[in-house]
Amino acid sequence: MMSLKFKGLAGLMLAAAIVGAPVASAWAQEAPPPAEAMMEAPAEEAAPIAEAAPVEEAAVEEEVATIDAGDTAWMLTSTALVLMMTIPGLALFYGGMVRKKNVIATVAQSFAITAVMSVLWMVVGYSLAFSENSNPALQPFVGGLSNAFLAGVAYDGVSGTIPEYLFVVFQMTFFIITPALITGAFAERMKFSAMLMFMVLWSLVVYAPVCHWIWGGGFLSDEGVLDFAGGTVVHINAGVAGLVCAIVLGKRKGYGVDNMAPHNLVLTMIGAAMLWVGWFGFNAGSALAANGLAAVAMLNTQVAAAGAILSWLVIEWVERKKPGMLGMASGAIAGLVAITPAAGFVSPQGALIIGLVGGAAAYVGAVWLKKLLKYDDSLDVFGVHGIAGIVGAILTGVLADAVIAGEETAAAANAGTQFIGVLGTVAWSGIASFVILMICKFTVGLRVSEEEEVEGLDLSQHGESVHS
Amino acid sequence: MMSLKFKGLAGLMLAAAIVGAPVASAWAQEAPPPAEAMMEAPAEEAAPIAEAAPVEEAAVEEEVATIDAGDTAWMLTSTALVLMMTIPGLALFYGGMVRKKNVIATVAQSFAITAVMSVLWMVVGYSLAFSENSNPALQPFVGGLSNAFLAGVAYDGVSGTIPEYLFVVFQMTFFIITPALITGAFAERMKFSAMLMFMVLWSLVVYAPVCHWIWGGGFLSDEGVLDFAGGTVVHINAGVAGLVCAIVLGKRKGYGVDNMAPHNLVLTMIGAAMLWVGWFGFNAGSALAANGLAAVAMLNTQVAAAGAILSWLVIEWVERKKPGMLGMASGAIAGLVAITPAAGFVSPQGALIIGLVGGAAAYVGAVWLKKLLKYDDSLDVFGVHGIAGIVGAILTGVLADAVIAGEETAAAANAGTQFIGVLGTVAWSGIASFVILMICKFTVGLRVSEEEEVEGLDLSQHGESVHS
Amino acid sequence: MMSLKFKGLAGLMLAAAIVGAPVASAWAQEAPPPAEAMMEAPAEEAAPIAEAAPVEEAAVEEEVATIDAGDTAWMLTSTALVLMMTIPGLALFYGGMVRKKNVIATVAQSFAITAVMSVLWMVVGYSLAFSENSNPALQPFVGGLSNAFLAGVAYDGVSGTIPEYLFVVFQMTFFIITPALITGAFAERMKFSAMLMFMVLWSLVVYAPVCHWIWGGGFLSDEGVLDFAGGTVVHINAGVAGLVCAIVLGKRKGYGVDNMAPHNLVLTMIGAAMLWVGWFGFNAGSALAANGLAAVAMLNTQVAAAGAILSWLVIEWVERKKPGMLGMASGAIAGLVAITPAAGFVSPQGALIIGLVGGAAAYVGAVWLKKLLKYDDSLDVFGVHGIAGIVGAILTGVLADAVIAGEETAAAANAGTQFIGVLGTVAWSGIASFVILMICKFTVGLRVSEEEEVEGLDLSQHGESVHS
Amino acid sequence: MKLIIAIVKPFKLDDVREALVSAGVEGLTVSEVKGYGRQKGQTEIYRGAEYQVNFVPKVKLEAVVDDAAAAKAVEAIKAAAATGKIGDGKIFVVNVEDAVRIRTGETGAAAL
Amino acid sequence: MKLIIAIVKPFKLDDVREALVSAGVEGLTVSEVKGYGRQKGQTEIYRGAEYQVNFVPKVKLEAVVDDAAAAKAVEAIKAAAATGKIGDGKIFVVNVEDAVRIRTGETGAAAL
Amino acid sequence: MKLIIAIVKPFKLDDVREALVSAGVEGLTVSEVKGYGRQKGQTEIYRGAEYQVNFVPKVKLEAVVDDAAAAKAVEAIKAAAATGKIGDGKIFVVNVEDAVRIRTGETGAAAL
Ligand SMILES: Nc1ncnc2c1ncn2[C@@H]1O[C@H](COP(=O)(O)OP(=O)(O)O)[C@@H](O)[C@H]1O
Ligand SMILES: Nc1ncnc2c1ncn2[C@@H]1O[C@H](COP(=O)(O)OP(=O)(O)O)[C@@H](O)[C@H]1O
Ligand SMILES: Nc1ncnc2c1ncn2[C@@H]1O[C@H](COP(=O)(O)OP(=O)(O)O)[C@@H](O)[C@H]1O
Repeated sequence: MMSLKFKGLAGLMLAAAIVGAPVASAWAQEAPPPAEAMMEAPAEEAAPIAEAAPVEEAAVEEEVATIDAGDTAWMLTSTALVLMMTIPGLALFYGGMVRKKNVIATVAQSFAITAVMSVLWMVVGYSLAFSENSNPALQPFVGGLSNAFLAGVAYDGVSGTIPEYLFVVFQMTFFIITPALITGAFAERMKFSAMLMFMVLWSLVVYAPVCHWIWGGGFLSDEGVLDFAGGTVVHINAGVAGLVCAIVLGKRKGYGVDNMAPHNLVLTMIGAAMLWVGWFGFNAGSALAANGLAAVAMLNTQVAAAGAILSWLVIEWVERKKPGMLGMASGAIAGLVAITPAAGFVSPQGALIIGLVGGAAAYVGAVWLKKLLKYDDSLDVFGVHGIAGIVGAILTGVLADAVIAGEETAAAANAGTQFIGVLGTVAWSGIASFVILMICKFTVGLRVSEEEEVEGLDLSQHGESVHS
Repeated sequence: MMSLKFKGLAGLMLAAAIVGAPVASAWAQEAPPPAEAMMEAPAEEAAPIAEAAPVEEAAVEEEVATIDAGDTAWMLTSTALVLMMTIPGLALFYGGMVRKKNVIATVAQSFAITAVMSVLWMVVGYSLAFSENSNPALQPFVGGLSNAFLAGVAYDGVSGTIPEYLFVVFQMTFFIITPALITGAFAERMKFSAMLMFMVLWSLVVYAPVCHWIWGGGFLSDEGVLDFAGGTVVHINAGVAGLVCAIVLGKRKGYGVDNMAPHNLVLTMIGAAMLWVGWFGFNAGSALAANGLAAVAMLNTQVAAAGAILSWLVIEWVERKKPGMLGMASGAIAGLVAITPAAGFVSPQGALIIGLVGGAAAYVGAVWLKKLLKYDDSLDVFGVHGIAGIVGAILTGVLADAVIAGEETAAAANAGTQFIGVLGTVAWSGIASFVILMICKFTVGLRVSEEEEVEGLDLSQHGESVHS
Repeated sequence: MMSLKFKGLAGLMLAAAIVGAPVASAWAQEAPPPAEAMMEAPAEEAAPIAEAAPVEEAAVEEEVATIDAGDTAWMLTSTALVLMMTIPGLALFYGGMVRKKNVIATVAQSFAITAVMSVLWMVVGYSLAFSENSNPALQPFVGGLSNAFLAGVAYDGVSGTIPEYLFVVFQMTFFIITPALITGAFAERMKFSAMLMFMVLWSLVVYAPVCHWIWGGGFLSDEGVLDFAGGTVVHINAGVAGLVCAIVLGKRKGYGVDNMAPHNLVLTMIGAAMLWVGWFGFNAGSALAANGLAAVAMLNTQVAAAGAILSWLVIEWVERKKPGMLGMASGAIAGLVAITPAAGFVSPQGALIIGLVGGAAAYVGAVWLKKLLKYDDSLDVFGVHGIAGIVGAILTGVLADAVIAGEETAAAANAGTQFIGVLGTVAWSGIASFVILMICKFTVGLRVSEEEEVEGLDLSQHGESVHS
Repeated sequence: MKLIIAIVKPFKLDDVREALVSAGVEGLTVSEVKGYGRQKGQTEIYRGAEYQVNFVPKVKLEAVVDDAAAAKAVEAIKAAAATGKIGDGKIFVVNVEDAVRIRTGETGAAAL
Repeated sequence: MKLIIAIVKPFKLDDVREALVSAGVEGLTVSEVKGYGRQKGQTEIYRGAEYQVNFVPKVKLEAVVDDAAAAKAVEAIKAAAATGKIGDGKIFVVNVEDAVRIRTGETGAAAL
Repeated sequence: MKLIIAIVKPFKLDDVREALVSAGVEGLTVSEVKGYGRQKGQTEIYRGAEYQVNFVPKVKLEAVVDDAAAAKAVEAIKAAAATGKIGDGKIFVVNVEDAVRIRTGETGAAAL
């Protein structure tokens, strides 16, 4: 057992070395400028977001950027809300859906990811996502290392109208939740050590670049791809990675035979509700200010979630005869995912449409598609986040509203451009996730033993169990 | 089974038709003005609230209304807090009090209501509550249809110092929680379909008008009835509807004989705590700004909740020999209800009195009165929300403080006027709830079958159960 | 049984008398000035905090103090967040760690404390902590009674840039959580009545003075002791009191023999997560404004929590072979405690160090030290809060950063001064807690009977139980 | 002495207990069990995946009674537990060789 | 009639049930139990405190069958529950004197 | 062989297990049960509504032992479970006709 775990740790270090090597060499080449010289840079880096999300007053273009207390208050709050989405929100949403013997292990994944990603974001993630790559050929694809360990991020730095440190920690919460979302796909069978290793690599190799493509001044933002709060960066990205994980890891032992009913939908309800409430921080927070844009984003978020629940409810009522709590929770998440890319671009009426369509699409994804293709995406990461994410991304192009998004943006928006964003993300997330899984497989191994799976991951991975 | 559910759906459609018919005709008559022409209107509509809740700086009276980022930040937060009150707050508060076989069904009610009400508010609820009725004879009683589907609510509209869309979504959360509160009265026995139908009708026929009476410029605000954050609109309203539901539906099978002990008071504790925290958004958010009024409302809320817990605790300790967790949770809610109408009108010292009295009154309502009158208000919606709401409403008239409420308002405030508000609400909510129940009874039917009740609503209504 | 409880109540009243007597006489002597004359005072009282926590713009020194809506918005939010830390956060964190038969009693303690402390803070706590003592010889040690019952705290009073009432309720949440933290030390064996009596006395005799020493203009602030958000005032203070309680009450029956495994780590996870999220209000809220200081405090909080989890995880993985959920939750709290005194004084890089060290130190405290010294600190209040608090306090002196803390403060900061703060708090909390325990012991008695302990506190103290 | 084992519907527990007490039975022990028989369990469907729950919740009562009292006890259970619907349950009678009351050390019928 | 008591590993429950049904057993009752035997329990460590969990989760099946069917039922359980690893469990056979179907009042083998 | 059924107070479980092991019993099976007898349950009151909890939590131990070892086992349980207070519980002894160890197929005393 001991040796097994050390194998795990060794794998982790290996992984660190793999990532670390290029990082270290890049670091050496880049000769990061002294901190003072960097002070302006972050404000510029943040600009692409500001462009993507037109704010009423173009605060970032003022000569002297200053902090607005109201905007700062809302972004502090939003950061807290998005953290709450992962812990305890997502942890419970997933924890309630597994069997009782795996509930601790399931919530532990979200918790561990929160810790690891927080540190990783500070160490190198933020820099890879948001810094300007000093190599112009690479800049469209990935940030540089100039902000590694938050070098060059100053206490008095300003990003838009909020402190730069606040932008760092707000974006950190996105860096946390995205890998945590993936864990639903391989629930009840992956080794804790392998999970950690996969997530460390994935977040740097997949999340950080994709984030850079769209929000860090990368090539997709140049293409005009719209993603207000992370429909593509977060949800499609995680959904596709989840699908690959589910296929590569294979089905749970007893899948289709054993009773794998969610053990406690009350936990799932709590989780869904906290995700919903937290999503206000996610979407309305992505306005990066407390203004009319944040307001419409919040209203849109609410309406879309509600609309998607109604879709799911009605379809389920007809097909399954009884509408269920799990269905409503799933619908809510589907609607929230679908509106994410659109929240600051469409009208509330448009949001309702996105919700209704997104909920129905996710139903198709989680119920019909999975049955058809016979993979075991345990908690439907692809079915819900992937499918609703894609639907939302496309509809953003169709429904972008001139009043909300601005005339220019709305005019330029179209399904085709959006599709490019989807395609690029699906391709990169799919391929890279597969490669990373292979690395993990041949170092620490992916799955727990059959015996451990039967015993449950709570005991086998963590030596703990629920006594009630 | 299938046919049963279709009966349910049919009933729902019928209900929609019933409501829809007058709505449609009204729509036709009103010929809503083009969106541009409406832009100013909402600010005016919001004015009655602003008057009822005197803010330090009369921002609304400035020539050009502008958005304040600080106020907006707080109202975004408040909206999130009030949503959290219903899900997961209220869902858990109630879910913990029922038997285990009904916990999923109980939380599902709050969740479903959240979805349905969100859409309904956008469709017609907001308009009925807050728009100006073009027919002056009706305006004292109900709003018009000019804002149906949020027509005429503009992206750059301003309500006080916050975006109009934000006012819409903040008030939406009140529209959600009020019907959800009622569900406690008929817990463990009502059909899910009947519940949905009842709530759709009730929210339009009862909530929207009563809201209009007090906050939408209706006749009760003209009377000078004070209701800072919804003691009358929300709590008395829901409490009375709950009482009617409890009586019309009749007792649970086995009431007084079977063990109906709350199955998990830890859930109830979580729910009570989240209601409490969320109530800061409810009460301090009703200042519609981040100012001194919000501050005193928050302090008052805290002190009243605490005072009511102490009241309940002491009475229970004496009467029942042991103070219980359920008692403290009940006391907290009672105090929060009692301070709701008063939060922005009384001093913290007054708030403490309201809390102490409100807690004791609710004890009398939930423990003594219910025993005496022998109705089965499962989770004491009337005993807690109704009684404490009435006590709070009256005491608001007595304790309104010149410093907080403003000299004029405080001078005008009196128990008699407050009593008119109570009376009007009790009468309308009582009668209309009864009629709506009858409609539901003779279309979809109100109660589940005896067998389904014994089996539990989780399985019979949703085909789901807690496996632990 | 009845008589037992009345003995409890009698004890409570006795306690009140004990405290009340000097209070009353002091009251008589002080002849509190009329409310109007007091209006300025609170702003001055708040100044020490403002000094300790350098804000970018020295708003408090402006001639006319005005309220900033943005700052107010954030402080309203922070207050809600810190309340959420205690209920449901801490209640669940602790509730999940006890045996199932004690879970209701455990959460009930946090809930009851919330109620009692809220009222007590208004009655006299705030005054003892933050008012100026009219006796200059006492002022370094404890506040006066001029603000008892919030006399002299005005609706239009301003504290820094926020309403004074808001400062009162924000600080109230600290007054609530500190005694609630102590309950973990004597979990599963203390009488509810004794617990209440102990907390009433402790909060007035220990918390209020220590708070005054550091934040109310007392002698430790004069010494230059740094405590940004309560590492000393809250965590060391509670940790030491917990240790004394654990020793005085003695071990739980069956300690070391019976299975006392945490009954539900999912609850503990929820609690830890809500503590974490709420801690943003605790630490970033202690900036008392929505500015760059709040931003860095939030980022520091996040990074330290994450770092401490990693420390604990790695040590546990090596020592115990498997990393556990309880370990990660414990690590998170340890990191949050450790960064609390430092949050607004150190850089994010410093925060990471504090987290890594704090997590490791708490592991030593909760796992090795407790084993070594053989006391039964049920839920490791001393091991986690005490030890990590001390480590954080000292490291604040070492790592204070000139850019964040201000040049002067950073230059003056040193481990020695910090150690004085630690020492003073340890001594006073230790001695006074012991004396108070003795008073409780010889009036109401401290422990439940053996039989009640075996039966569980849920039934014996509250007559309730979890039915699932 | 006889050990009477009765498997009945959960909501009948209190009725059966009262019936037994009326019939002179002074002690009994109850467990929550799951039954399989003619009465079939529910099917639960979650996101399209069907889980057949083969078992139905039941409670099992065990009471040891004097030989003489056995028939009366069986009758009492039968009367109290019957609803006439499938799944009402069974009663089994097993011989018991000895009984001891731990507190007093009494044995045989005196221990019951 | 015989009462067959089988204590088996929880994840074998469905296999054993199916085997019994194939062997003609029409009803059975299941309880969740904890077993102590050669197979030892887990040790859980929480913040350094070790809790030896002496018991292993098992399920207990109880089925009353006709004398004639007893041997076949025992065989069926044995075959379905065996993994060959320690902790597979036990089967005990106890004589049953009477059986009653509550719904109909049938007794003896007809009640099973 | 004899099946020894003991119903004891939950907190005595570990003591009884140790006593049985010392008495040479190598295996046993435990269930959580609710008991009704001279010891009365709690009354829980929620918002004025009283719920009489008629049952007291108990644990039931079942151990099958050799005929020869039965008396010793009963003695061991009696000694370990007694507190002298009402509700200490009972021990019942039932005859067992056969025993099988699933893993090996051993039968009779060898299977225990
Ligand atoms: N042969 C049996 N051995 C043990 N328990 C049985 C047996 N047959 C039935 N039972 C128990 O009795 C319950 C009711 O039996 P079932 O066949 O469903 O209905 P009925 O009692 O009306 O014939 C079952 O759920 C099971 O717990
Ligand atoms: N003498 C016994 N009486 C009652 N139950 C027993 C007895 N021996 C074993 N058991 C039950 O059988 C289970 C398996 O026994 P164990 O000794 O662990 O393995 P094996 O069956 O492989 O010999 C135990 O966990 C216990 O529940
Ligand atoms: N006749 C009986 N048959 C089955 N179980 C019994 C019987 N009498 C008592 N018990 C069990 O023994 C437990 C203790 O019995 P009780 O009468 O309360 O106390 P005591 O054992 O001290 O006489 C009961 O809770 C019940 O579980």
